[in-house]
Amino acid sequence: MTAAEHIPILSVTGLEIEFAGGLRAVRGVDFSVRQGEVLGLVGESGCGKSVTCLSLLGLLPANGRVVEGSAMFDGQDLLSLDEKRLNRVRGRQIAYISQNSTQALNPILTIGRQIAETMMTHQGLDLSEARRRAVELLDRVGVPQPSKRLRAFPHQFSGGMNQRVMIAMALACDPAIVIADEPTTALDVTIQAQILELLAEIARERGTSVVMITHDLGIVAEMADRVAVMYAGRLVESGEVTDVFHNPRHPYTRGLLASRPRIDRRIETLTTIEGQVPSLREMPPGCPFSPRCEGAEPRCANMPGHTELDRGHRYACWNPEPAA
Amino acid sequence: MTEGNELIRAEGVGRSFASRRTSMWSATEAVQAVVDVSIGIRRGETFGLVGESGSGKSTLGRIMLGMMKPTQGRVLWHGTDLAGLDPAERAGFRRRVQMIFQDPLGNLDPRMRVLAQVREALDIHAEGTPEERKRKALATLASVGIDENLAQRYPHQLSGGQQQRVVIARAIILDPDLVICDEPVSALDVSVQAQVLNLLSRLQAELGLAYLFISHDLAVVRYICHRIAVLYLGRIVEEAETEALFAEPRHPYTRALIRSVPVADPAARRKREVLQGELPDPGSLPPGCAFATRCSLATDRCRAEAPALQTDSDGHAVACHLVETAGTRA
Amino acid sequence: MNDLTRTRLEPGGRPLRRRWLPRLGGGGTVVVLSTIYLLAVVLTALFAGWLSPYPPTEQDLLARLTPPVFAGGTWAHPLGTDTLGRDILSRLFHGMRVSLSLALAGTVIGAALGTLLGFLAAAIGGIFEDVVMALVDFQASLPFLIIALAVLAFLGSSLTLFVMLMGLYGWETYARLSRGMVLSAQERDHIAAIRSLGAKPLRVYLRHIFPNIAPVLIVQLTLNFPEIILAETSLSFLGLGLQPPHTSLGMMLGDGRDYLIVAWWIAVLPGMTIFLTTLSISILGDWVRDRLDPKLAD
Amino acid sequence: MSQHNHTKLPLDRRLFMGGLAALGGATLARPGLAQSGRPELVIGISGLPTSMMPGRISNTHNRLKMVYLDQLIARDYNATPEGNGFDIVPWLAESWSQIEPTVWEFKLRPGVKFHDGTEMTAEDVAFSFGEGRMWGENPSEPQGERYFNGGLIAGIDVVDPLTVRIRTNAPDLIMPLRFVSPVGFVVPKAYYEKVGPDEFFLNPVGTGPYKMTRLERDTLIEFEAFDDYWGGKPPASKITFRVVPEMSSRVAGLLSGEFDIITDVEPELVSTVESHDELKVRKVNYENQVVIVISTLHPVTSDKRIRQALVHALDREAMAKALWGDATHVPEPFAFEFYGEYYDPDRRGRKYDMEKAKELLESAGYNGEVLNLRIQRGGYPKIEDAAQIMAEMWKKAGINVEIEIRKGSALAAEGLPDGEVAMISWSNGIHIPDPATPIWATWGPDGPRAPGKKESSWDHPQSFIDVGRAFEVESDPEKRRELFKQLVDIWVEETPGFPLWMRADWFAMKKEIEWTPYSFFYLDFGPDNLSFST
Amino acid sequence: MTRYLSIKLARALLTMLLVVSFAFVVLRLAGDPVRTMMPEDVSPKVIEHYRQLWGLDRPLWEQYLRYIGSALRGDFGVSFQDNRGVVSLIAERLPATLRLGIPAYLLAVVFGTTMGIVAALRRNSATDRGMMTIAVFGYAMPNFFLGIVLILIFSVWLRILPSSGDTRSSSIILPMITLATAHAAAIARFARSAMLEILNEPYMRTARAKGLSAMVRNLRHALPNALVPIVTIMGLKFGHLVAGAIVIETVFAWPGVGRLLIQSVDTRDLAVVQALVLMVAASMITANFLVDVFYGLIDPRVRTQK
Repeated sequence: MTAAEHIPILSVTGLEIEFAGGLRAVRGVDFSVRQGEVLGLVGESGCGKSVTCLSLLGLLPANGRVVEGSAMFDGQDLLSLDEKRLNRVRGRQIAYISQNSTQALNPILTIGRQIAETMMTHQGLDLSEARRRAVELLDRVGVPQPSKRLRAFPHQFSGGMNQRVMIAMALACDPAIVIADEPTTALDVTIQAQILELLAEIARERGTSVVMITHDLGIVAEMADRVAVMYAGRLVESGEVTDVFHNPRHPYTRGLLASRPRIDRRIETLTTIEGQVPSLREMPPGCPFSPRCEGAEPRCANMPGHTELDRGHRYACWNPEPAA
Repeated sequence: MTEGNELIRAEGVGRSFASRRTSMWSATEAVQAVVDVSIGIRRGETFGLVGESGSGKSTLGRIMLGMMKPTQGRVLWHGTDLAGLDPAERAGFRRRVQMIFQDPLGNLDPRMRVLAQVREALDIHAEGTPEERKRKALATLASVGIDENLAQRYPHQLSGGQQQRVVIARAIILDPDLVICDEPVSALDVSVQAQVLNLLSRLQAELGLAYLFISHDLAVVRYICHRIAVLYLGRIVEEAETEALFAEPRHPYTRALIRSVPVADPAARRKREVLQGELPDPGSLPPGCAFATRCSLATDRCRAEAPALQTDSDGHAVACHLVETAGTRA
Repeated sequence: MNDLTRTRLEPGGRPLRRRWLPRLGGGGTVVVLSTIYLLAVVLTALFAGWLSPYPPTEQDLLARLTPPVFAGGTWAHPLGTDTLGRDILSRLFHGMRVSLSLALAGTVIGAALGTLLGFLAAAIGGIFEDVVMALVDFQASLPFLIIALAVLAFLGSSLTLFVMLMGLYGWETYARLSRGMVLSAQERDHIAAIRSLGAKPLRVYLRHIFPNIAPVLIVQLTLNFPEIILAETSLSFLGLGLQPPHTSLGMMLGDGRDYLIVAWWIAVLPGMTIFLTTLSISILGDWVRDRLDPKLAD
Repeated sequence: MSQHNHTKLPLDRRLFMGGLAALGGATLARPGLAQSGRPELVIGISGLPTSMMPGRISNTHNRLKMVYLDQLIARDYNATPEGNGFDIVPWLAESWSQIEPTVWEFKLRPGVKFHDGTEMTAEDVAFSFGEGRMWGENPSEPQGERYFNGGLIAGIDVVDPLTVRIRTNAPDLIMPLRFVSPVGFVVPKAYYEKVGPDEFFLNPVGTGPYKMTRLERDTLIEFEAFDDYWGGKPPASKITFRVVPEMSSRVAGLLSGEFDIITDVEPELVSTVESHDELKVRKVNYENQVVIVISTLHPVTSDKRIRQALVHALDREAMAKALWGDATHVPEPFAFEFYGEYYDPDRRGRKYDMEKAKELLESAGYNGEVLNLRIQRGGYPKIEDAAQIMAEMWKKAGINVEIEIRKGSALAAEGLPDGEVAMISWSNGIHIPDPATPIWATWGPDGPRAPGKKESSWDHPQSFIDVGRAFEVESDPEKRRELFKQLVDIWVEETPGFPLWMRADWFAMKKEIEWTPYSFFYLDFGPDNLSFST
Repeated sequence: MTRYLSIKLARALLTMLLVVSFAFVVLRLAGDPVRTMMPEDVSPKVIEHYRQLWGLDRPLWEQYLRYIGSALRGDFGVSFQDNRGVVSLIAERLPATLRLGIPAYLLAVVFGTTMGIVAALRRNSATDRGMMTIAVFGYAMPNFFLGIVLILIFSVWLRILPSSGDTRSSSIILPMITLATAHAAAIARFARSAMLEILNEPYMRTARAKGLSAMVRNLRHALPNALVPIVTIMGLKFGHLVAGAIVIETVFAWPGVGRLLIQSVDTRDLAVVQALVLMVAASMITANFLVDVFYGLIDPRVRTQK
């Protein structure tokens, strides 16, 4: 990796998100995205990974709000932008791909229209020019007969095809960052492979950074350059993918890796993390993982700070796993 | 294959669907969801049924459960055709075969306490006194890790893993021989998946259960199943003992499937062999091999003539014109 | 939407929501006021006989068209009298009783009939289902008032017929709703699970499907009930409802119409009562709906 | 009655006054009433007929008849300020005489024109009262039989264009009065036959002061002045009757100036209208009694003691007083002052007597059986109130009466002949100033309550028929009076009904309108009865 | 789309047939209309004459077939009241109903949808609460009572507006407001919830994420989707035009078909009632059909169906 790639283009610090009723969904999250890299944001459901990304684009649901923190991008704090200025970032500099593409596309507008309108909004293209570009994009994302499909509607496409359309839409204005929120969760494995491949290829080709939100460690391992692991609203470990996967220091990361059966080898007995993820209402003081952690100690009742190792490998644990 | 100790056997089972008539005006279109499938499950074994959406694996599960009648072929329970069971035998079959579905919450009645739901199986079969039923239900729940406190809750007050444990408790309370598990862990978080998989293994060991394990997740299937059949568009394309299948996948589809799954190890990063194209419309399949439209190796023969499932001496069966190796029985 | 933004899903994909604030302006106060008013109406209707200062048909021909106390009348008739010198307050009490009972009977009959047909249509299917749905289409294509007019005027008005007619109001909505929901409930996993345990259909429908679709039916009830009150009062107003000496609010309003100029209270007081009653039920209904029907929640 | 035959004076007076009124109307027209020239009148009315049937006896039909039609012989209503004069005067007939005991001859007024421009002749008169229209196999206006029927009339002969003779089967004392009845109007033969009855009813042609120009069913009927009217120029250029069923709406419309005249104002509203300086109210007492018919066919009321008890249990005076104040009274049975020499001031009907009522009930063995009282909604003013008052009064006597309200008079009478109905509301118009009506014409065997009729309610005792037949052909007034007395005695004894009150009505109008409502329902806007003051 | 429409059309026709049968049977059960309309002292032979004249002496099935046959030819018989053709009678009254109903309908649609959509876009704001409060009031207000209150205030007390009939241009104001109120309230409530539902759809978040302005999002993305349910209720309300007019026309003595219906019912004028019932049903069924066509136009999921 070149030096240029190490310059973060987005850095999020001290992000705190609260939902109605004073529920803190995200607490003290810091991470950065570097140019051209794929950052994997992993965690189980409810860990706050989607909310974190939505907050960057001002897309939190009505009952949620950012209480603290900043997200510096292109010299401005995304979290303090008003709707109008945010609209200049959305879709143009930071694009968003959601899961379940079929529902995320407007059922009564043609595919072509939906791709073209981003370019018309941000790049001032007229309809015919935007259409022409849309054909190119559809062709690029592997939609067969793109000029014909321009006039199709989302319900006429399969989930995989719609996800390709979403990708085309996201890439329309050549954004610096694409946030992909579980882009393949609803898809079959063979299609998932196609989509991931496509995304990686295009990002590489254009130097786009990708924030890949997923619960699937396999996807992270295969796609991401760096990974951030979240648990119950906190970032517990982050770093280069090889560091985190081969040398996990946080017991949660380790447990997560061990509890997943592998396709490439036979496993006799899976290691499990006992217990349940605590609900936001019953969050323990200090480290949220402590109730399930075998190495928990009294001091875990205070939230540990982040310990930083080589190559930006960080973890938040009083009693880390030994280095491999 | 020794059919003597098989609990249940599907013989040439097929099922075509007419999309449900919404009124007398709407059309009926037949779609072949399952085509000529034969599988047998032995006592105490876990039989995996793998495939992507549209592969007919859930339909096959429901047919085996006796909840859906096959349009072709038959299902044999201890050698007796399900269709021919008298009411008493049928009730017996109902008790001996249970099912676990994918979405644990959807699997439970949202307006009933979980204890009542687990007990209901006993209520239906009018087993023992109400007090005994309650005691047995609590005991069963305890055996899957749900304490009495949780047992008094409503499903939505439990976590996903706990819900699935309740579902499992309900499935095993009647001491079944076979449990059909339709994607039992795919809705669960990774850390919880492992708990449930281990629970299923433990129960199998303790109770001598057989599982028909339906899943799209090859890693999970590899972990838990003894024998696996791979389905594509309602047809078995390959069937083998688990390790044989993963060691030497013979059908191009099986191979692609296995290689599509990302591995959680950056060191194992490999060039993925991406399967091109999407599922063809099952309503208008070409005459030949169903997989031919996406198979990079397909020949003219593949497109013209459907391959038969051929089993070799190790019990490794595959339906592909390109895999006609020596020692394969005709 | 994998985290907090996802609301818990009921089977069938409906988010369960708990809302504690009603939508209407003024928040909880309005709901509380509506509840108090409705309670008062129900109690009044129940104990109309005790609460009324006079029998509702008792005439005082020397005290015709007495204004209410606040318009210059006396406490002998707090809300004044009508053209026959009957006490309006007593008649309001009895009118409420009649109107509410009719609406209640109509709602219950309509809901029971519609739900039953909907269940049977979904459960039996085939020709039966087609017939039920054709009837539903038919009912939906003729406004209730038209059917009621035709039937009442041509077959004459009797209490039984009138109640049965009220029962026809809105049955098709229940039938359509329950059929649709039963069909989708039948597809649900937990129903399949119960079946696979060997449960008989009756148990499945009554113990599992019905309780689960009941909230939607209750929401429909809250919509239906005020509409039936309006339908009943409209018919009575048009003179097609009950016959004297029965009293219903719509009849009182219709009778008072001719004396608007000299005795507005005869028409306005029952009118206000109908209005406040339907308003309170609507407000309360909205509130119930917010809690039960996620489709209308924010 | 024949003493009126040669009274020509009233006619001349009327013509003279009509001319004056027409002149007055032309010159005194006020801008408040009309745009220019003769004023237009807009009248808010409680109901209108669906079609104009000159031979239909109903209050809504009767109201309009004088607007577009003329009778052969008229009653001089506006000879008195109350509008209840009862002398009969020549109208389309200039004179008449009984030239033989069974032949009446009528001399017609020359130069009378129908609205279609044709001149009225004896042919038209013969047609108007002849077979096919008034009686016969399928008469086009079947109610004509009440006054002109085949049993009575032997033939109608046209002697010359202005002379017509009517031959009767027996001497008929009251022939001229028959033309004063609501079926005594003349229609044009040629036009009537050409278009047929149905079309005629929708587009009627008469000789009256106004011709009908527009009929929108249940909405409005418009008339325009017929300037060739034989009696002079009609004082209004146009008259529009608009249906406003609600009393409060009619009053509101009058107050806001939409209407010039409104009908059917009830007493409660009179003072409200009168409090406005620009408005006035005219009260009129109709020769019409509202009655309750008690069916002798109903299983319970077939017992005459029960019928009698029903009347004794009611304090009708108190009820009439409560509902109408002093505006009207409860009539004694068939004792009407305008019967003239036949008026019996000492006649008394059954009175409020609770004891007697209870005795009668007991002797009849009445045991709380439900008696139904059918009321026609909006049929007669305050009839619904009255029904409820009566029900309460009956309740006090232990009689269980249930009110059934029906819309439309026919529906109210449904099932009456089959004994399904105990009582219904009705009214008896006293169409001609002679005791023949209503007791014989209306209650007799040709009337609607008689056996065999579709609204039959009374199986007459033979004595009633016998006396009635004698009364019908009796020409000696003294004997006739005696027979009439006997008829009434039988009626009172049998009690097939009882009167509630004489109808009273109030018209409210703009002050400048000089117009007199008549003591029967006809609304006369002709030259003699309408003018405008400043 | 063709298939979709032909199914809808077939259902509409079947429903219409049911309505025709209902109108015929129920109304025919009611007894002999000739007795009802004849004067009180008519003799039985006259009644028999008219029964034959109107074919009422024939067997029921024959009357039914004749009825359908002549209805197909556009002949709905004559009114027993005055022997006028029913079609011309209705044609005379329909304009008044439409003159009242269409402006009231448009008023209701414009106000209702605007209020509902604005309330949804400003959800939980004071505007939202205010509008929904108005809507609940309008919805709960019995229209006959509202009409009477308006008459009391504007005609009786203030004397600025006519209370009844169709006599001058201002006559329409009170009945129109009365008729429009309830419909507007219902449409507003419905439109709000329809719009809210759309605003919660995932594709609306996609639209925001694309950086589209609120205007574009609401107008191009949300509104057309919300129109689908809104048009349903608009169709329903259109079909209710005549039914809703019954009460209003009675209260305001408006000379339309609603009043004609009431009067014909009062006098058991069979042919008129039958024809009006059919007309109302036909208008409802047509409105529903048009709504289905509109779905086809606006919703590609329907349009592209085979």
